[in-house]
Amino acid sequence: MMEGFLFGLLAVLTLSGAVGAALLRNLVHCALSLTLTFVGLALLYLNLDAQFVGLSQVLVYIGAVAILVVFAILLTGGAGKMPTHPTVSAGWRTGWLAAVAVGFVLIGALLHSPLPHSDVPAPEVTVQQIGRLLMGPYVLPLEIVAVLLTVALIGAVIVAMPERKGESK
Amino acid sequence: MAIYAPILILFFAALGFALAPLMLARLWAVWVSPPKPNATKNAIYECGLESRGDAWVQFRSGYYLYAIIFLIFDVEAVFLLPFAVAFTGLGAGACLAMFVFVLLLVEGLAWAWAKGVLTWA
Amino acid sequence: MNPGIASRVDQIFVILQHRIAELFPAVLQPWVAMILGVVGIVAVFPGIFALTTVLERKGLGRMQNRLGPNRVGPFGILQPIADAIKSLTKEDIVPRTADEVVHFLAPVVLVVAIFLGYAVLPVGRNMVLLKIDSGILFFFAIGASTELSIFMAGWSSRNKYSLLGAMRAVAQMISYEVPLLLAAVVAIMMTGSLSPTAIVRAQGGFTGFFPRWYVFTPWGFAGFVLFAIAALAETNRSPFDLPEGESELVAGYFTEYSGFKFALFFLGEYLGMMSIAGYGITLFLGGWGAPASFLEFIPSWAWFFAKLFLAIFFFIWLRGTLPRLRQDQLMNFAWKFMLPMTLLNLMVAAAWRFLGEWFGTGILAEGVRWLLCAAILAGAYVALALTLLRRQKIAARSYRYAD
Amino acid sequence: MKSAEELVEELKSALPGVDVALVVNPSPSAQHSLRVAAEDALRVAAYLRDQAGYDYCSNATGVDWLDKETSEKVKTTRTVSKQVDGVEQMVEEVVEETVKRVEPGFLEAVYHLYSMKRGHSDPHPPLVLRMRTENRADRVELPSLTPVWRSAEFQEREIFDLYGIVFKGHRDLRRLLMWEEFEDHPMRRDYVDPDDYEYEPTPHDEVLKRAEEHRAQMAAAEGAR
Amino acid sequence: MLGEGILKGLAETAKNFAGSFVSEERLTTVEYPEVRLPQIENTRDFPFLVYDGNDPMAGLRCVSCQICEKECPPKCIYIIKSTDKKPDYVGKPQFYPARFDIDVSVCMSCQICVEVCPFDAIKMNTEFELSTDDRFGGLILDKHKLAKSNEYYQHIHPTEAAEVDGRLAEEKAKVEAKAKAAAEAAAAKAAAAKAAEGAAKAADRAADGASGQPSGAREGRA
Amino acid sequence: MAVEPDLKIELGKQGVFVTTLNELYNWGRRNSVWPMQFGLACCAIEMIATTMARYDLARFGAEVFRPSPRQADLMIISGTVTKKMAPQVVRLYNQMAEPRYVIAMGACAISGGPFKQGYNVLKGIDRYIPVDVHIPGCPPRPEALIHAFMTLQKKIAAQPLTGESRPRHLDALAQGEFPVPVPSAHDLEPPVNRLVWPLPAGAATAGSGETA
Amino acid sequence: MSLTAYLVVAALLFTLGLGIALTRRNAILVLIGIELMLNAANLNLVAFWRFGAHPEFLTGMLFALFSIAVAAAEASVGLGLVIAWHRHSRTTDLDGMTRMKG
Amino acid sequence: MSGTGIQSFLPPVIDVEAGEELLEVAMGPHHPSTHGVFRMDVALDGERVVRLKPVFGYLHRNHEKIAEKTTYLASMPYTDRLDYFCSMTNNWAYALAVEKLAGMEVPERAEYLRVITAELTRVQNHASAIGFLLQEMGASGTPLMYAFREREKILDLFEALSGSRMMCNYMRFGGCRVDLPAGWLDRAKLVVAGLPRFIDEIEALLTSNEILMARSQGVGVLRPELAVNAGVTGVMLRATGVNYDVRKVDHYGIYDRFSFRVPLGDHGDIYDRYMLRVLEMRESVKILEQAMAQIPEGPILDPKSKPRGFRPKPGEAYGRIEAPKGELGFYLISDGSGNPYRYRVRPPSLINLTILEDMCLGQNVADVVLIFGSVDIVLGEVDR
Repeated sequence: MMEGFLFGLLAVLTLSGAVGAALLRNLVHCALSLTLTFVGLALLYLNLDAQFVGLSQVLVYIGAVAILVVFAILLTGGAGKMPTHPTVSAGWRTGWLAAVAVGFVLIGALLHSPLPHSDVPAPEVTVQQIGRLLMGPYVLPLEIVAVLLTVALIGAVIVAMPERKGESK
Repeated sequence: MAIYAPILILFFAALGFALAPLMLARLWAVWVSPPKPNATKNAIYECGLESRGDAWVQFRSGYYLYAIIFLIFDVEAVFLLPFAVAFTGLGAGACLAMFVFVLLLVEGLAWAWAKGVLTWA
Repeated sequence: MNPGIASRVDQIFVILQHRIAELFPAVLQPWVAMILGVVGIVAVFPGIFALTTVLERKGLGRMQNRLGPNRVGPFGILQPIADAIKSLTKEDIVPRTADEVVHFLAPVVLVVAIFLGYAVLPVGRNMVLLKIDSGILFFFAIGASTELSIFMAGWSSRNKYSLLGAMRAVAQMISYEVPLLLAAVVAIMMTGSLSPTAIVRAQGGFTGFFPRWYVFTPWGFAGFVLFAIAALAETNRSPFDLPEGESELVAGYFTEYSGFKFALFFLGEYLGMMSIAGYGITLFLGGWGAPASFLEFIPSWAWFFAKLFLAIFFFIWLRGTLPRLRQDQLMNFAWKFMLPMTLLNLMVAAAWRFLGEWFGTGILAEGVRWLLCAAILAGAYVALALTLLRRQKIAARSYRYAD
Repeated sequence: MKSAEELVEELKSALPGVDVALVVNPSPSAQHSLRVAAEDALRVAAYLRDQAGYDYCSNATGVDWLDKETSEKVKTTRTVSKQVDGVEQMVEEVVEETVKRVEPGFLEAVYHLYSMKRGHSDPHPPLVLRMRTENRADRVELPSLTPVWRSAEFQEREIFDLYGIVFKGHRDLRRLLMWEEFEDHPMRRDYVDPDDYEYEPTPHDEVLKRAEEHRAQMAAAEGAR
Repeated sequence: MLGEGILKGLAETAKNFAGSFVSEERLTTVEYPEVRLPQIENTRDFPFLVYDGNDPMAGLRCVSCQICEKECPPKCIYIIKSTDKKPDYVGKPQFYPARFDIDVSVCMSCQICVEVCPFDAIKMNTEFELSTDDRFGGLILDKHKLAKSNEYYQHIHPTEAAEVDGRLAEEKAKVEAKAKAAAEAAAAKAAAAKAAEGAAKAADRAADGASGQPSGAREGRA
Repeated sequence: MAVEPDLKIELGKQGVFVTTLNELYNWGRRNSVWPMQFGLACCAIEMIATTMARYDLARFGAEVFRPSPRQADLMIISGTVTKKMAPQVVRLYNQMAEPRYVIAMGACAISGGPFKQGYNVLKGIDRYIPVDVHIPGCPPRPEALIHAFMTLQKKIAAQPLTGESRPRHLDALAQGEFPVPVPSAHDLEPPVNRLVWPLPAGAATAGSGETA
Repeated sequence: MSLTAYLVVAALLFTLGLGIALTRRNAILVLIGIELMLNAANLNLVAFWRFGAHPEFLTGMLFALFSIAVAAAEASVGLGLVIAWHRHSRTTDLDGMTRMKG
Repeated sequence: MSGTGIQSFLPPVIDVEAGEELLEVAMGPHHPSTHGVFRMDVALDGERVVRLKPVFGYLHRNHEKIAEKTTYLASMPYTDRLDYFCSMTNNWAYALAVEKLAGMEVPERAEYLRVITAELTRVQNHASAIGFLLQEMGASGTPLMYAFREREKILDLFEALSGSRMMCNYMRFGGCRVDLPAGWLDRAKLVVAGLPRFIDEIEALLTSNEILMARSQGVGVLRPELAVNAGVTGVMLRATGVNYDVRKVDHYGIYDRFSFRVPLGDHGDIYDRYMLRVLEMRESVKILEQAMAQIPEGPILDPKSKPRGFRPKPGEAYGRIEAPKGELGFYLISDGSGNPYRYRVRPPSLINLTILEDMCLGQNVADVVLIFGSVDIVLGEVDR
């Protein structure tokens, strides 16, 4: 009962953030609303006993991605001017129709598919275990992620860097 | 989830701690000391002059570049932490793997440094 | 002294918590205990904040050859109460063009986020609200969200100084967050746990009567210094107080805040400072541990708060002495000095362990290990610092005279 | 450094056709000055800076010389018709009469020059350079010496603000001290202060008169409304 | 260059912090309302009028010559001369100020009124606790508020006042001597020429006295 | 809008409560007066000297000089207010949050002082904004500023929470905005704010007669 | 709670993300939508790990961690592109972008 | 080279990327760092300054107009209020100009008194200037407090001498107003003896501080040619390496009798200005020690001098001295009446600001504040 209520609360929190991002007109408000979703997601992870993932979610998404989004909004001058023209594209009805259709299909599918349901009690996951796994069997993915991150860093910086005039200065 | 209950309580306590004085201040304003908004008072402060132009202008991309590097290193930290926790039980080989991981990112940093991205202008 | 009494004094608050909880029905007992813990945090730290404001003003005064506040109540200690009453009854101004909701939310979010950071801070033996495995990660995750509230404050005011101040603050905080985290990682590496309690425990014990705090190892000392510098920057304290650098940005991101909302920013700033100092103590200064074996009879919480006050005094001392850096220097310092140094420190910490494993713990081997690690760090520091200074063309000068 | 007299000679020989005159200062300070015609000023200034060594313009200021009314007794001889011995005759007569002459006023820009290069080896009084406008009303243009000495930039703006001399060739001639909307030139000697004397607790005769005038005006304005 | 400058600075502030508990030099605060700095004799704040004797209005030295009013740079003195005369300290009939106002909200404490006063009638006070919420009533000092006794003057500016008193006494003696000489002259009409000579000498001596300090005080008398 | 009359009656009944509250309020207010970091001229230097070691305004808890008017309680008009500056001063005063106090420090701020004969000098800031305490002097000594500060504290301490004589900021109907003068071709427009600066009683006759 | 509930939440989140990505004109918001979809997938991963047969193998969780890293990289590059585009064309309007192409 | 063929010195033109949105910020008139009521209209490209226009006049108190309406003597107290840190040097400059105009002699003792008071003024001005500069740098007041601690001692001396802390109104045409009170010289000697310790303290606190060095070295660089052309004087000029000190050049007063040196900088940046102030304080202490040892007995006022009815002959004079902020000059025209016909102050503060724009363009906003602070101005003198 208590658990269900909590889950419902978190779900509503998560989804309302997303709804806000979908509907709000001011971009900064959208970004702030998005962080609400991230908070909700992090709490859902905690609820799933994935403590490390949940906290990482907060660290990365609220601490960094949200800041990135906000900076991007300010850098593109989208922060202040209340848009006078519609904020949704011309074909927004079709878009939503498609999205809702996909949603229906997804939910329908999962409601009708047999899902594994084990009542295994939540294992005590320590960060140490994660560390051992990362350094052991998952070391390759880890290095690949490192490469990916480096490439992303270089790529994003190249893309976003302004072309400097008079480099000699 | 139950282990997080103290956080929940702390959350509400903190919220109360922040909101209660604000409510009290609002009550004071309503009952005793009426707020007096007016055009001059509610204008933006700008050194005693009338504010010209909007503050919500476009910012420089310098901020964004730092944010990118920060994001990447933040993610790195997420992987570094499990490593650090497991460190005492790890052999030199695992440490080498992590060393490579860090080095790859440092390479990105060094590249950015060399490119002058880290020079704030 | 009777160790029994000493340990009971040590645990007095824990015992008190249990005793009070026992007055309630069993179902409620854990909840009551939790609530008591929360009440402890919410009562003690704002109290220290109030005290800190007076102490800061008096301490700064003493450094500046004057007395500081001494008229409101005995020795001026009622000063914060007067300030609070004043702030409470002050008119609340929201600029016409501001974003009202975000303007209101920003200080609330800040204070809540910072309070949450205290959840995993051990303030004494068995005195931590939330015992979770990833405590340190929790603190960093929560700490990261304060940046957003500062952005909210600056952006919603729609004031040029506010927005500039907020952008500076966010840029500064994200830049120093990485070194802060990485500086903490060495302590985690050596402990093998993210739990603050475990980290403090690992620093327990004494060699002679000398404590085994991490700060007394080369990597620990370097980590501590780096952590302290990053902590100063994270909490916008001098010499990194640019976001509210009044000489150019008036009052930074809270320029447009008045009344108690402004007071909340103040509160948030100081609470943040104390919490980060608390984690610094936990990570490197042995947490609640006594600084010498013969001083162990003094209760653990007393040690923790003594260290906290010392840290606060250090913050005040720096504020009374140093001018502030410029934005570009600050960013340079973070990325070109702090980050390489913290990464190097990680390596040194790893080397420390393996050197210890390979060469044993004889007094000679220990000494060599110590000197080697210290030399690497010091060498890197000197080399890096000199390079950066030379790049900036900063040097001591001599002057000539004309008769 | 050459004295002002020598400089006048040097300028006349170095820059032929230039209109420079020596203005003698009778006070004990004996700081004599050069008066330059507006059209030659820039040339002279550049010469002074680059050839004569006056690389440093210490002070630039304006002076307002009002229309000066001089009265003079003049003896004139004129022919008047007079009845001499009952007969009307034209007679030459010496009459003494007062003639009032109005010397038109002008605005003057004064520059004090020194040499930093040679200051130590050759201490010298300032060289004073003066220029006059044609009158005080509409022909108030003078060439700006800011291109020669940057130090004149704000001082010329100040002169423009307070005296109303318009400096041609100044890179940014705006009011310096008064607000943009202000119209008068308050340092002129015939400037009338704004009427803001309302009430003075210790009124002096003049002030009291102004305060009373002000009150009367205000009362009239109130009545009209 | 590697942080020792910062450490040096920290040491300096620490020295001051610690010193503030032990050394007077490092804790210079004077807790004003209770403790006051020692009065500096030359201090000047606002002018006051000196009177001799017990009755402030009767004993005012001011003869309403209005020199100070004219010379006051910000024009903060306002005097209305009396229509009648009353005897001054030597008994000579003099005008007196029917009204003497000083607007301290304008006064710039320059002391020029004191310098130009030929009668040592206006002096500078040291009182500075004049803050008030009364814009007009509190800041215009009329002659009743301005009048302070010679004793007060002696108290706040002892050196200067002693000099002034000496001078005044000397002058008074001179005037008396002159009066006496005049009386003698009147009594001995036969030796009229001789008496006149004596008076001239007295005048000479008065002129000699005038070249002393402060020179400004003589000027108005001429 | 206005203070609810019922509440006031209710409060009146609980006289003790109101008195205590009033005292607490005034105590808090007067012991936490944060001045605005605002200096105009010579007097500003003495104001700074007042905060410095020798005089140490901090003893009264008043060293928190806030640069933003939003957070300041006290505006110390320390120096000559010129006509060019007056609109800014008035605007800043308007942008302060209630309750706010003004100290006119020095002759220039009160009346224009020695410079009142000038064309660009405002003859007293109280022509536009209400002043709580005036300190004469040119410049007033630091002690004089502390004295004025204590005068202000006394004034605050005497302010009732309710009733007719309550201060302006507690009265919903009282004036909250003080119009900012506009610089025009010859002078400020208007040259005086009548609501703040009524001619004192008998001003019309002052100084013109009265010889006795 | 059951796995289904989490999956439904994830599906709804995915739908909203898709909706945002498809309908909003601003490029940044489109990226936000994509970010939401990734997060929905992440939620699925963690939920499947928790309710799967072998939660003691941390595969799902680690996958989620890697996914966070990838999403972060995606966000930085994506937003970088938006900024670059904005510098070129002074707009972040996707409709405007397509129009400018033609 | 401009069109007229004259080599002009103009501020650099900063090119801004087309389409870059600039942030226009007004710094002042009420701004914590503008020393009063100065205003700079700044346009920022990010944090880089691309345009800067100083706006003056917020403290324009019509000093010159008032002086032309009153007697010569009545202007003396007004000069106190020009540069309200340095009333003694202002007095001196004005007295010097009037003495030139009327051809008056100054007794020897008065010359010594003038030197002593002027050098004390210089010390307290430089100390405060350093304090304010550090305040701008965000040093939470500590250097300023130390500076004012020392300043109070000097102000006590001034008060004992002249009766007022700041507005001394001490000098008269042809001498000084009052002689030293009893015991003054001994106290002054004590104060001066304590000054080197204070300067050492300030130096220990600041000179080798890395943050101060990082913030001030290479910032706000001024070229010597520009400085000379723009009429920059005082510490600002000497920091660029130009050896020009009016005390040495004009030989006014009795400065020739004292041995002192003029420190010179080589870089012309903020650090040089800071260091030069420190070094000048040390030189001033030397002058003070010599003057206090040598001061003779004698009259202090030219017997010709009289407070009322002073009417110099028609003519004009320009007198200047080395005030702490630079060359302070007074230009007087007499028409033979009791009031000056023209009374002009040559304010070093205003003219030193001519190159503010040149120094700031292309720099960081935070540096603007610092550069401005390093010029050491007082608004009372800038706007008069």
